[in-house]
Amino acid sequence: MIRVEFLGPIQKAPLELDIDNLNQLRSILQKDEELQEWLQNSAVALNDTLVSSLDVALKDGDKVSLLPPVCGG
Amino acid sequence: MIRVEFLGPIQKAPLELDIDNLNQLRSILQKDEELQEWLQNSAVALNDTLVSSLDVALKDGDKVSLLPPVCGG
Amino acid sequence: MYLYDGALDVPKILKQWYDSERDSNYGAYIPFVGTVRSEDNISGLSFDIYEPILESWFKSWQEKAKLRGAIIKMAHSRGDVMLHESSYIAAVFSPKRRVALEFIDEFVEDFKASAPIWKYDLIEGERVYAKDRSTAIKGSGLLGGQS
Amino acid sequence: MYLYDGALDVPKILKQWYDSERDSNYGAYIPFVGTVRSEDNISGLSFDIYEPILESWFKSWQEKAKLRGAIIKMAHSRGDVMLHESSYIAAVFSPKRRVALEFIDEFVEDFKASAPIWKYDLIEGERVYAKDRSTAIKGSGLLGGQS
Repeated sequence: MIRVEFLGPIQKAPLELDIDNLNQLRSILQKDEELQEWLQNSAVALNDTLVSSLDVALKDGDKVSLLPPVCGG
Repeated sequence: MIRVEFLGPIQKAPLELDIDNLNQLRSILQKDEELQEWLQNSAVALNDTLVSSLDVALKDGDKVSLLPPVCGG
Repeated sequence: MYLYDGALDVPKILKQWYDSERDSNYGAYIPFVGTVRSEDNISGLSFDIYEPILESWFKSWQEKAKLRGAIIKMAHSRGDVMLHESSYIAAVFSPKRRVALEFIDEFVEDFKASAPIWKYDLIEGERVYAKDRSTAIKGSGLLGGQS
Repeated sequence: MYLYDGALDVPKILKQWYDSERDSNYGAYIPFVGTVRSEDNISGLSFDIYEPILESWFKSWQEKAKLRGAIIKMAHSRGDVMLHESSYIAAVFSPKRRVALEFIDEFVEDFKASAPIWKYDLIEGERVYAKDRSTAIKGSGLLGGQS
């Protein structure tokens, strides 16, 4: 299973999904109306490392995080 | 009389000179061998305001200061 | 990197950092202190931090600092910080002033653009995401396009 | 502008300035602290200051700061400052971080180039003018050329 976490202001509980790659994750999340804007402006991390491409394989136990726009300071 | 002060590392006592302008001051100071290098690298202030030209008249009681290269901090 | 619940004790942190590097022979110490300003009727700000990625982001900046003979320190608040309290301190120590002046600028700008921290305005007891002042992290939108 | 005999009490000054502007609604506070480094076998540095021109130079920077909605503060040592002690603090407060980051850089650079302060190395009890690290003030040499 892959755990998907939504950080900061994205008001959504974590998901546990049975998927193999980030393209599958995209398809699933795009079905959620409330996530549309967040998907456009969020960065994606795999096991706490930002990824720059969807060509990433996922394995059991991986954690994917969505990071919406930031403003520290 | 015009008072001429040598600031910072210039090891020279102040002068009291009977002069009318900065060109006269230049002629007098250039006769002092020990001042040669300082004259080349020092800025000049009249009554504590930096001047950028020798075309400045002096009047009784004026103070001229020589400011050698600086390094605060 | 130091995370605190609520406002930072700025004089204490600035002193601790100064004292800690007193004998390290750095010629320049430049802290940047961020304080909550009164605007738009807010009573304060509130912050969420995602620590694992903040840690790795900060570690990459520590390595950049090391390459330039400098060191970097950072403190940030979690949760609520009221008006005129401070939520952020970054500081660079370096042998030379030019490195320090350039590094603090680069660090603070990348912090604003990349550090996984989310800011909320506190308005009438509500926590409102500061969307308009927030910046999408570089590479965002990966899951948003069409396949 | 604050001039002190000998080394600066950096934590105390940083705290005084922070506290003094606590309620002025500035979002950014950036101090620059200069500390005496060990190099070339010096035991410390020593400073001469010509206060009348330093005052007017600083006043012109206070006016520049005001035009940008910022304020500037400065402290410097007179006389001897030993290794790993600090001789200089400049600080800017401004509503916005970009102004503060740019202003502290401009101020510190012009300070090094223009402020009427002379630095001496303390070497075996002697005060040796730091000629090679010093900068001629803009417009220098007026009395040096031929007429």
